[in-house]
Amino acid sequence: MDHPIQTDYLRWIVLLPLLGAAANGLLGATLQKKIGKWAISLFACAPVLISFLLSLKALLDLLALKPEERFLIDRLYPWLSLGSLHVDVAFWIDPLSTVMILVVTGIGGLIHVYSTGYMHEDKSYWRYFAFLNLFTFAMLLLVTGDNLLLMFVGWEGVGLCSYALIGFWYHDHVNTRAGNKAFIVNRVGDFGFVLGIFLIFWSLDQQGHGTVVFREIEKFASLMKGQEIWGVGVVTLATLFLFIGATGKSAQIPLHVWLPDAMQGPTPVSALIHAATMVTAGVYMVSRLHFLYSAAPETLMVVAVVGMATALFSATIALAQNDIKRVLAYSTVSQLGYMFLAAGVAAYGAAIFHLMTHAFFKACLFLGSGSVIHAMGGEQDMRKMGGLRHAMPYTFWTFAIAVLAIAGTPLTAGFFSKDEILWQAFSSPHSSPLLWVLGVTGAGLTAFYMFRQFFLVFFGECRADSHTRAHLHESPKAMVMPLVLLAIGSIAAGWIGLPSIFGGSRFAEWLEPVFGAHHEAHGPAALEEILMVVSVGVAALGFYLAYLMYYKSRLAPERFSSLAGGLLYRLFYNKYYIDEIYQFFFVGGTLLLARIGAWIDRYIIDFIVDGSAKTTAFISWFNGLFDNHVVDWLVNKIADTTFEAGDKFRKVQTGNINGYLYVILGAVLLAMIVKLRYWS
Amino acid sequence: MEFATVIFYLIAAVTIGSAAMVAFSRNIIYSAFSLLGTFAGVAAIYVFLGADFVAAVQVLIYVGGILVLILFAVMLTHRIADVQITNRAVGRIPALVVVGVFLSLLVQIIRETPWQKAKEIVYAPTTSRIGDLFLENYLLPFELASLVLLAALIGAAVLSRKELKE
Amino acid sequence: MVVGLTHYLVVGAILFTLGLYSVLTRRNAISILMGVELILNGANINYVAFSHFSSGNVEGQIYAVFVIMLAAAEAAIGLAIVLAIFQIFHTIDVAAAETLKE
Amino acid sequence: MTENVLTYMTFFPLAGMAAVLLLPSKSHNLIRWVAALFTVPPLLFAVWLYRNFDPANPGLQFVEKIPWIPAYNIDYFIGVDGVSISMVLLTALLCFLCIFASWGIEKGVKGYFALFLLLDTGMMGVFVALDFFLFYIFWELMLLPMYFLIGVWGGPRREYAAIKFFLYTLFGSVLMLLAILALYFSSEPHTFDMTKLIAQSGKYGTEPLTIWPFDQWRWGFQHIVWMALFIGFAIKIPAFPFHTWLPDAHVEAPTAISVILAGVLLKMGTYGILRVNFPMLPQATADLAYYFLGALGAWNIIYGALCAMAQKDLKKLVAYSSVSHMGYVMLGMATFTPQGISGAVLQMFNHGTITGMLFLLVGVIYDRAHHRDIDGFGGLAAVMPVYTGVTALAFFASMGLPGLSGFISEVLVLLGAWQKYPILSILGASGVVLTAGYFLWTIQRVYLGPTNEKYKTLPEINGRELFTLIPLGIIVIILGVYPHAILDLLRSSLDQINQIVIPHLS
Amino acid sequence: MDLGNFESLRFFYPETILTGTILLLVVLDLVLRSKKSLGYIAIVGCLISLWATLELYGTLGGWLFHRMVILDNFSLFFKVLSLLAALLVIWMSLDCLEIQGVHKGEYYTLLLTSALGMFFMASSSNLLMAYLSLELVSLTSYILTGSLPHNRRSSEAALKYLIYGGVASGAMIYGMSWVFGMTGSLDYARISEALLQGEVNRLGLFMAFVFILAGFGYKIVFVPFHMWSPDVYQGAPTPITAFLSVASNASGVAIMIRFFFPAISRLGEGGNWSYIPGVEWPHFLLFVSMVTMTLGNLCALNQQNVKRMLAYSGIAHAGYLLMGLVVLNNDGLRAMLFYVAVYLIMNLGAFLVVVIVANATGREDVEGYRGLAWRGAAIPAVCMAIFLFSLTGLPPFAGFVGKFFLFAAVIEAGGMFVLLAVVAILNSVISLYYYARIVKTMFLDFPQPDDPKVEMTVNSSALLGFLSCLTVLLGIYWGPLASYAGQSLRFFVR
Repeated sequence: MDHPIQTDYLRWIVLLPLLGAAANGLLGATLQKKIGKWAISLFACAPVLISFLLSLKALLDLLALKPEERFLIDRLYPWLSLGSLHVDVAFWIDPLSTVMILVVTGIGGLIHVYSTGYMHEDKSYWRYFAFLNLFTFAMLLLVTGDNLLLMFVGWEGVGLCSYALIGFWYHDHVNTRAGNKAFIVNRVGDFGFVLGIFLIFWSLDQQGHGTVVFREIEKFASLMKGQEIWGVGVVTLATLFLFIGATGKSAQIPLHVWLPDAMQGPTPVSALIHAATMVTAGVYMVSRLHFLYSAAPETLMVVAVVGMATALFSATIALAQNDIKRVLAYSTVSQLGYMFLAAGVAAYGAAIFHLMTHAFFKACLFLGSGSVIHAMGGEQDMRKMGGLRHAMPYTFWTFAIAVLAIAGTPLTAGFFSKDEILWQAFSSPHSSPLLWVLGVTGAGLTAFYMFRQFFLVFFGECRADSHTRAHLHESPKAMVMPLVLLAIGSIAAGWIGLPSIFGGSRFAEWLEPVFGAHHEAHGPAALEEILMVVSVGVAALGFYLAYLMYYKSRLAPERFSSLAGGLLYRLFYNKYYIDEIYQFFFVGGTLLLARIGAWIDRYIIDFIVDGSAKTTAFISWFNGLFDNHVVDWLVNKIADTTFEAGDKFRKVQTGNINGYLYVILGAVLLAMIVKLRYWS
Repeated sequence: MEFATVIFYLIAAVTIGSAAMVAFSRNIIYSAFSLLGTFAGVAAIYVFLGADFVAAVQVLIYVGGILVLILFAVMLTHRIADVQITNRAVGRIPALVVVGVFLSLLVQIIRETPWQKAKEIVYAPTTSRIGDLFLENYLLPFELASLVLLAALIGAAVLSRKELKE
Repeated sequence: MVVGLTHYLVVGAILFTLGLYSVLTRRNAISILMGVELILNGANINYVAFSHFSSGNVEGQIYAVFVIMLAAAEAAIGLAIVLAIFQIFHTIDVAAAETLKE
Repeated sequence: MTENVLTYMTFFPLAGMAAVLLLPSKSHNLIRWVAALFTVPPLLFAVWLYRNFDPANPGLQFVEKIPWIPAYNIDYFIGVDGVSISMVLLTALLCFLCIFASWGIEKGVKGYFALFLLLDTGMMGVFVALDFFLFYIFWELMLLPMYFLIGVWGGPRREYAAIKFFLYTLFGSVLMLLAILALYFSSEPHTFDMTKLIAQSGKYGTEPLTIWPFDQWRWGFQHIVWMALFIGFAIKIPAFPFHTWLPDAHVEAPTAISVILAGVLLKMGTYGILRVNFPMLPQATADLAYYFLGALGAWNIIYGALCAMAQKDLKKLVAYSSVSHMGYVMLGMATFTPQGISGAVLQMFNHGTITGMLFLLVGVIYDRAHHRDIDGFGGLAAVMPVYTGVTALAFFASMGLPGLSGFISEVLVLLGAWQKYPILSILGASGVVLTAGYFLWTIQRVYLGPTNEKYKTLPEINGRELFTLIPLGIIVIILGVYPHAILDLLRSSLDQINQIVIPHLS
Repeated sequence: MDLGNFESLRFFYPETILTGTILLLVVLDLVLRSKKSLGYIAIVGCLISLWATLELYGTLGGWLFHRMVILDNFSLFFKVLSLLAALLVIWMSLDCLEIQGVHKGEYYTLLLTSALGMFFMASSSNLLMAYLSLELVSLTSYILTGSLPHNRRSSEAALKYLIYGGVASGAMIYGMSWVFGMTGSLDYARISEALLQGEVNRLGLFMAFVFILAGFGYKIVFVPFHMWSPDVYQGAPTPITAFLSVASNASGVAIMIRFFFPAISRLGEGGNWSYIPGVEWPHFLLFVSMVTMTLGNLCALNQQNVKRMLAYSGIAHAGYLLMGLVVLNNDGLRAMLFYVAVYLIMNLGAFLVVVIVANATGREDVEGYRGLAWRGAAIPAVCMAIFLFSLTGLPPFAGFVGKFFLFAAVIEAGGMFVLLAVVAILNSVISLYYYARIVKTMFLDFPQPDDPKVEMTVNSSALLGFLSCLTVLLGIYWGPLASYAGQSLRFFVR
């Protein structure tokens, strides 16, 4: 394992998008004006596509190696080397990161292409692609960086691009506020992430092996066992800290609030960043550090519970949303919850598998919804859509496939991956049947809200105004093409990870060098089949309900929404009021602190300073007074104050010279007294 | 009580009494004239102490010079025609207290201090001794004093000259 | 009781304190100058007395002579200043008199 | 030539001042160009030093030592080690750029540039001086031009700000003078030579003193001297209770002076602590660092960030962000780990470049809109896209975005801090969130959103202004990607300083 | 060396020359029409005397004129200082409009007489000489203060000064009479012998010293003997104020050191002096020093009149000076001498600017300095800033070095004295405030349209340049002056 192969082309996978970003960012405005938008598109798409090809080459290169030797490394230069800390700028590829770079460059490339159509009318076309490329770069850095710090660079980098792209249409404060929210919530997560890094480094440094490089952490991970800080095991604490980072980035409870708001950005951005790639970084990170998580069962439990809770929780919210993208957003949060559930039961392979399939179908869904929004002239409210299947056949069909996939219809990608997760939730040593039950419930909910959306958008009467209706049209080729490819992926991607009952997963096998042998024999195959059937059944139930309500209209949705006095519905609809609570406690609280700080500064500290100045001034004033008035006053008071108006020596006579002389005498007397008192 | 002692007390009484007049009188003319008594009394004390030259100087300069100056000044700055020529004093009581404390302190210390004792106490004319010393050991102070007087002379002229017309 | 050093010193001290009393209480510049003369006389008595009783030579007397000389000089200057002030300002309004204050 | 390079570098601006004074006061442009000309050689010298400096050698290099006042063992003794060379480089660069940032000065041009060049010499001198007396002279030498530069060319409340700055710093420096004298008289033979004072650092008493009314105080001679020096330096940093001069001075000072103030002057405080307190008073440093550097630094981080958040004035916000960022330096120094202490010095350098950019940027907008009220703008990104882009770079660098220089130093500091004081590290790291908060909020209010009608026609940033910003921007990026450009300089020197203190840690 | 009258004359050229110049001036005043040339003659006289003084370096120290005065490095130092002060003040007076109406012949004569008096103050070794020389300086000062004709403030100031001085010196000679009575001698050497051997009443001796301190203290202007100075400084013609604030102060220091150190203290090991047991004057001076600097600075804070402000600052500086005295060692004394010298330079400089501004505007209040730098007087403004910052004690100006030495002396003494240093430091900060106020007015405020332009004559600019260069130069390279001050501590004692 200690002979990684230096492979120079790896850097180009990462750096090419950066070059694209630099070209567009620095020259884009000029290019767009002088040459045209096609130049921008070229600079934007070409690097990503080349990266994709290089990633394929990397895949092939890896395949050529023996499974246990499957990794390549590209060291650029030493980045930080201080004391025991040695961090290189180095990229590495192993089976896990290969999956990621393929997803990032592959789906990312498709979305780039899609964007050339979607964003064609925008004035800041170049800016959009500069950030999109920069995002791709950062994401690639995140997944290929060979150490935690480099990963963190990508980690924050994607956050930055996400911020910039959410607020892309910055003229509206709603967008910029959403961007700020995303960034700041992510920062909270990052705060945990860095602390996790520090803790790991510190703990290993105590043992003489301070490092942040993944492979070395893995090598020395056993040394961390038994160490404690504040009465908590270091491994547990470190993984928990890192998991805070993951909740931020992957929008898990309690840091999920930013993702739905992030839908303010252009739709391809939602597809790329907020569905396919960036939000999965948390899952990737947990998988990457699986050896630490596996060593910390408490953390694993937290991860599983948080994942499960998020999955259910956001699924319920998604039930009540009317914005086409918001439904997808909550669905994303929910699906990410599934991935963490998988990770939490130590089924990292399943998590990554779902990550990959999810990338396909969710990207497809988002892009499809983008296509719809494009056609509807920017309208996102599903209650104003309907019957679009005739106007946009490609969009309809691809969307249909993706909905089937996410609902877990057998033989689609979603079916295999979700089923794997549920099975692991049931059978893994870290799991419990309760998790499975909840997971299946979530699956039913997913099916319900996805089909609700599907029916609302594509079936029934069109509820849009006549102007919009007249302009309904299918999207341009650049947008349709990726949709089709993604739809294909939504089905096919699942087949590389067939469950064991269908002959074993090649995907799991591929990841085996990373995660070790997967848990196979924990349950009888029959049990697996039964469970699978149950989950499919629950999903079908969800479908059927949606069908009744929104297609056949036999069942009024109001009957459900008015359950429990409408309380539940209002909770769902208002996202459990989490935003309001956060606004009140955290934002309000911080601002209050800030105001208090500033107030202290202005009034207390300055008051003390100015006060001492004033006291000094006062003392001086008093002294001046003393010098000129007190003596004078004494003298004058005692004196008869009636003087002849024509007294020619008034000054000499009333001048304080007597007082001055008193002072001499007084001083001599004082000296004598002191002398007698202290030194006699 | 010896005759000399009686005389001493007499002189001291005159000296102090007239000095008190100087200090306490409400009329500046009275004060100025009382000063005569003080100066004369002090001169007499000098004689008692066998300092004939100093006594002479005291009479000459103080009585003949300074006192006359003071009287002139008083006359010049007050219209004689005024019925009352005041000599205002203020804060008598606190001043009396301070000065009283001071005096008691001084007397206390004077009584307690072991002053240097001369080997012998002589009564002899001092004028020639002083004259010798002025031209021998004390030549420099003597000359310096002349410079002081020159400066005073010039100064008095400067201060009292009306205005410069160039 | 024999008249001794202490007697003279006490007389000097009394003159000295009377002079101090004058300078402390008098409002008239000339009176204050008279007070200064009293102070000087008080000191002079000390010198002559010490010259007689303590040092046994005429040093103290010489000192006294110089003090008298300087007293004269000082008085001359002081009175000149008093006269100058009087001459220049006897018509000036007294309300503007307190010039040297802050 | 090469053996006197430090002298030339230090005194070239002084020659420039003389030259400027000789020019006719009406020819403004000539004066500006001459002033600019005289800041070039120091920059070239600094770069030359940078290239010829031997980073492996922890000792002092390019040393010059000439007896000055032999009767008191005062020498003209200058030299650089890794820490000072980075500061010298920063000073030379910022001074050069700030001349151009001062182009818009129209009042008393001659006086301005003359004082500016004098200030330049003073700052250089502080960083190269190795004789304590010389150090003090240079230290105080900066006060005077600074006072005038703020007081004459500053904003509406300039007089208040100038005198506040002056009084605060003077108070600190006279305390420092006492400490210097105390050290001088404790050394045997009496000397102001820093290297010799360091060599005898073990001798300064640490046994508790009995000082009325404290019968048995835990502090010894060393601790008291340490404290006196610390207060002097803390005022410059500025550490928490001594910081209120800074917002006023920054807000009122002209742009270029704010840059110098934040970019160079603040560094002198931490530089001084590192150069003087650490090696000369190691026991006291070991005893007190936690409270007065670590905890206070963490407090500075959070307190400054909170104060920044409440500001309505853009420049004041930047000023408070300096308070916050200097907190990282203090926290880093208190760790005595290679990461923390290197991070601290790197943070000094980075803060100099980043805050320099920020102040320059505030100046750009102030020159156009004539106010700095954060809420009075809006949507500037549409009007001035290039300006907004550069601002965003600076803001993100300041909030420690990875890939930019601020990140490296903050991470190093916090990483170092974790090893000694995990709680402080957590506090410091939480400052990262707050920083993001106020900067993003500012970006939103000033640059994003609907364009304010009043500023629809603001001219875009011009070439001269870009010229002052771009070098700093490039450095910010380069150091984010390749921090060893500076870190290599520091390593051995800081190791040496660390090694003096570490044995005293209990 | 103990010389008689005629032998002494060989070592008496400076005084002789100065006396000759004085007499020459008196005579020429009657003859010459052009009064300005009198000033130049006085300057030449000073220069020759200065040369003669410097010639005396290297000769053996000793008593002159039957133990009336002492010739040693210490007295030579102060002779040089008072000559310089006189010379610079005469130079300053040449173009001063304020003293246009003063009789120049008498004016210069009296100035030189005063300087001569200072010679003796520094060198007297006899109570009589001390008194005489003090009075000589005082009397001439009274006259000079009141020399402005038809000027109420000037006359008032003179009268106050005279009365105050009269009482103070009266108290002093009373105290001296007791010393005489206890020791039977007027000669310092014999006094010290007698005090150290004989049985003395400590309380009496202490009181005598306090009385004597009153006489010295009013010359040095320390609290509580300071009260005359603001009034007098404000009322006197500005060059005279300058002269009083530096020369008279310096000679007060001289006479005090001469009396308290070589005369009645003992020099022990390592340059430490010990005082007569039971007379703890340093303890008192410690507190006096603190109070003096604090009071002076605090009172200066609110002054609107620059001269009055400088007077209060002078009080504060007297407090700083005392720091050097109370530590009772040669380092302290050396610091004191050094400080006196640089104080002379920078304070004269500040007053020179006051003269220049007053010439142009007729104003002495702070408002009169408004925007000085922007109305054609950038150079005086800059110089004023230099002097004021130097007075504050900022490097690289001479005042810093002076304060540095004082602090150094105090810190080295350690213990209780550190408190003194801290007080002094706080005072430095306070003092910055009011000095900077003037600087602020000159630079930071802008002139009103009707503020007159300020122009300088050749004489003033030359002097201004000289003083400001010296202030900066001594701030950067003070070695020679410091060693000169150190060498000047060679007292002739028996």
